[in-house]
Amino acid sequence: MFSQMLQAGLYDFFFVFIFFLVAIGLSVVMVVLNSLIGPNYRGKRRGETYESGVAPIRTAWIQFGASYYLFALIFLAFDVDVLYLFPVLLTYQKGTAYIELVELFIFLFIISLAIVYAWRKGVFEWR
Amino acid sequence: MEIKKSPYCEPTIGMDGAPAVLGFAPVQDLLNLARVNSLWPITFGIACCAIEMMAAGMARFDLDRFGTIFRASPRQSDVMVVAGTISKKLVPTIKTLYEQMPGPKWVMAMGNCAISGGPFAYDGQYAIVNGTDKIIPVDIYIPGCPPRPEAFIQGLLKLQTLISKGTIDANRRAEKAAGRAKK
Amino acid sequence: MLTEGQKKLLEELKNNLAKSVPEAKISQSDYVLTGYHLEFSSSKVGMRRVAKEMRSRRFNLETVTAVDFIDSFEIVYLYFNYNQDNIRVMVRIRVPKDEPPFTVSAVYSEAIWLEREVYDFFGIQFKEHPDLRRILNPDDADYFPLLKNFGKTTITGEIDDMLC
Amino acid sequence: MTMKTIDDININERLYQLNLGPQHPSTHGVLHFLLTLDGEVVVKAEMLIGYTHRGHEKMAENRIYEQFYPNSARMDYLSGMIFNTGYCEAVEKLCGIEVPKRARYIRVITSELNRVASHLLGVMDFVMGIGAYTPFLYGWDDREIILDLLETITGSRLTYNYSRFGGVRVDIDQTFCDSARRFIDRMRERFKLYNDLITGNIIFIKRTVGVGVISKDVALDYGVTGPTLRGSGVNYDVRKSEPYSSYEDFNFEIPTKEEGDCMARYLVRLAEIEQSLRIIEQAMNNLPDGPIRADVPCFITPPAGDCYHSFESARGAVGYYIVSDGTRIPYRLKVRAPSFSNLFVMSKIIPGHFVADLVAIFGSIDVTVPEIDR
Repeated sequence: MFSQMLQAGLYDFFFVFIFFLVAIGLSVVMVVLNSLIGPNYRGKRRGETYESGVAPIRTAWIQFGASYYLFALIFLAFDVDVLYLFPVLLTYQKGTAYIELVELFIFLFIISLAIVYAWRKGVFEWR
Repeated sequence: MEIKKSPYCEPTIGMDGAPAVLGFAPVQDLLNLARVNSLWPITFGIACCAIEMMAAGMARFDLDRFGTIFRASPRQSDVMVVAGTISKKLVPTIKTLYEQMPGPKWVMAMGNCAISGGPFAYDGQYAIVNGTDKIIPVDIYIPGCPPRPEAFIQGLLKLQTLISKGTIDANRRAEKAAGRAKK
Repeated sequence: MLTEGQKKLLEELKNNLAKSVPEAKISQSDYVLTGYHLEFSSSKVGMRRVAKEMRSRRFNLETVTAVDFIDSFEIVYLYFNYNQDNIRVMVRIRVPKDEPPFTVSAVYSEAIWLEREVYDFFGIQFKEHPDLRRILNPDDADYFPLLKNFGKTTITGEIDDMLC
Repeated sequence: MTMKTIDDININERLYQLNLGPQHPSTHGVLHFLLTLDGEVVVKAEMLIGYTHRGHEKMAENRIYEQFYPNSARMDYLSGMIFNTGYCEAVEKLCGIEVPKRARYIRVITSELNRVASHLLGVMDFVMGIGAYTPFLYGWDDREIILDLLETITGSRLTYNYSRFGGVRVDIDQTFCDSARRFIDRMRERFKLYNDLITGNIIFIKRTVGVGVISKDVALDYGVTGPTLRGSGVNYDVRKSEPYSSYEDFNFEIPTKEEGDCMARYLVRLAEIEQSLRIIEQAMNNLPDGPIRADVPCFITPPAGDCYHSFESARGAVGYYIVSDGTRIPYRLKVRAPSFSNLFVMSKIIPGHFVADLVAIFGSIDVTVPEIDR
């Protein structure tokens, strides 16, 4: 399987795969190590949600206003295009130095137009 | 003077907690170097001592030199500095905050009110609790009303030595006391 | 000492208050010694009429407090007029222990909290108060601390030999 | 502690109750806001206080007059000197003690220095509540100079015990006056820095202009005093309306603003720092020499009767109401705390604002919690 990947020119994505492996490994190690080396105190109120020192009155699982979702969608706009930046990462050193950088900024500019549109539509005024 | 166990090997009194799985002394002593230089107190200022704690955090006395950053939530803090008078209405809050702090954790009672009720402790007092150690176990007591920022920093350094060389100092003091008792 | 405007306002206040609460004793007191210009004292009733009168003259309700004279309470209202000529009026209402007074929170909304504090310290149940609860002491407290028979009242004996 | 459910608004699914509780970075001290939120908008705000109630008034009934000195400065520790001198002036009024002129001038100087220090912290705490952390460091930089200045004569930084019945404890000398003058000049240049750093900041303007407007009627209805009231256009200052401790000798204005929003209260406080500096300068220029304390017996026994003394702290009109029954122990001592009434006005003006605006409004009203709880 490894050799076909090489011929199919997917060799570059091998590094991305290592990158993800290291990321996942690091977080797992941190969580496991933390619970091993530190003493754990299980006080009565340890599990409860922290609400500035007082027992919370009701759970937070209630109907939310629609405005909260709009803010989340705005975040998504930039979050998705990070995915498209990966191919730029791989083909970076082949062309001359500036071509990819300029293309990158044009791409980001087009994405941020979505934010400007949302702003004009009045998403940020809280209703 | 009984030999005081180092805090992270024994669960603090009144807390059902387990000591560290990797609780051997060399591992913990190594980790203590990290814990000592990043003691994050919870911003829990109650009364006048809170202003002196703020003064200690500001540019002139600058707590950042010791890696001390004031965190707002107990989830991210190691030290609870009880700075001010503990009234009876505040006791459940202090207990909740203390229990919601992850281990290893320490408590600094700052100011006479937190140590023993201070200027408000007299036998007709109905409103306050005379001292933090009646509610939660306390490691460092900082006298003063309010203690000067330098006194707060000295308390912090004393806590740091307690953590890093806690057992060694305690044992040495115990042997000296035993030696004097024999003479 | 007393400016022209203050004298005029004092006279006006005197007969207005006398008209609205006939059974009250109104006397002018020496501001330098006591801190207030006019003293209005009555028993059991009159606090709401005085409050309406004061509110119509844009007086500011400074504080509501009570003093526990063993057999009865004395509720003290202090009004101050900070607009033009400054006059402070001290209103004392002598209330027997078992008969609660009326609230003035309908006229001055600040009185909601001030009267809650008086209830918290003395146990005086103000009638028609929107939400009379404890404000400073813990909610499950069963004591009224500022009563004279609560806890240790005077320790004169120890102070004398301790200090002199 | 039993939790309070709402009485008049029935809890439908949309309203959420949040505790902006005792331990929160934005409630300067332990103050508990019980908020009913509809999304981000506050529908009802209820303040639960009493978390630092220490029973000052009950203690006053167990102690002779002299033993209440330390308590007086620990109620509002940010303007501790003002409370301390206020308590002494209240008892002096009760006993009719005449304070020598030099002592009155020293009291004015130290009280105004303490007012500048308290305003600096109040303003910078308000600005930090909105999110600007750097001005807090600059404000503390100036405040530390005042604390050192006052420490040279009083020995303590925060909870002063400097005034005695009949005068003050320690005399001020030439070095104190010189360093105070140096501080005044330095403080005058700092205004330009604060204006650039805060007042000119577009975020600060957007967050404070038009937020938390207190109208004159609401202020009268809720007994608001102090800079909060002066921000709504009423020029009531106890130092001008009932001059005590020879305030009538100094000429200074009372800064007021008409809008009554957070920015107005902020600008009023900055202008008050400027006025306090003027008062300190005038007081030091014509400081009379003479005794610093009237000859008062070691333990005073005031005549039976009662008296009310009002004075201006950094937060509003404070009042000591003392009932004495002729013995050495006060029969009743009531302290009128301005923060108590200033805080209650928030339950009237908060509904309709965002939660973030609540922090801005609360900071602009500048409240000290142990003074509310006494």
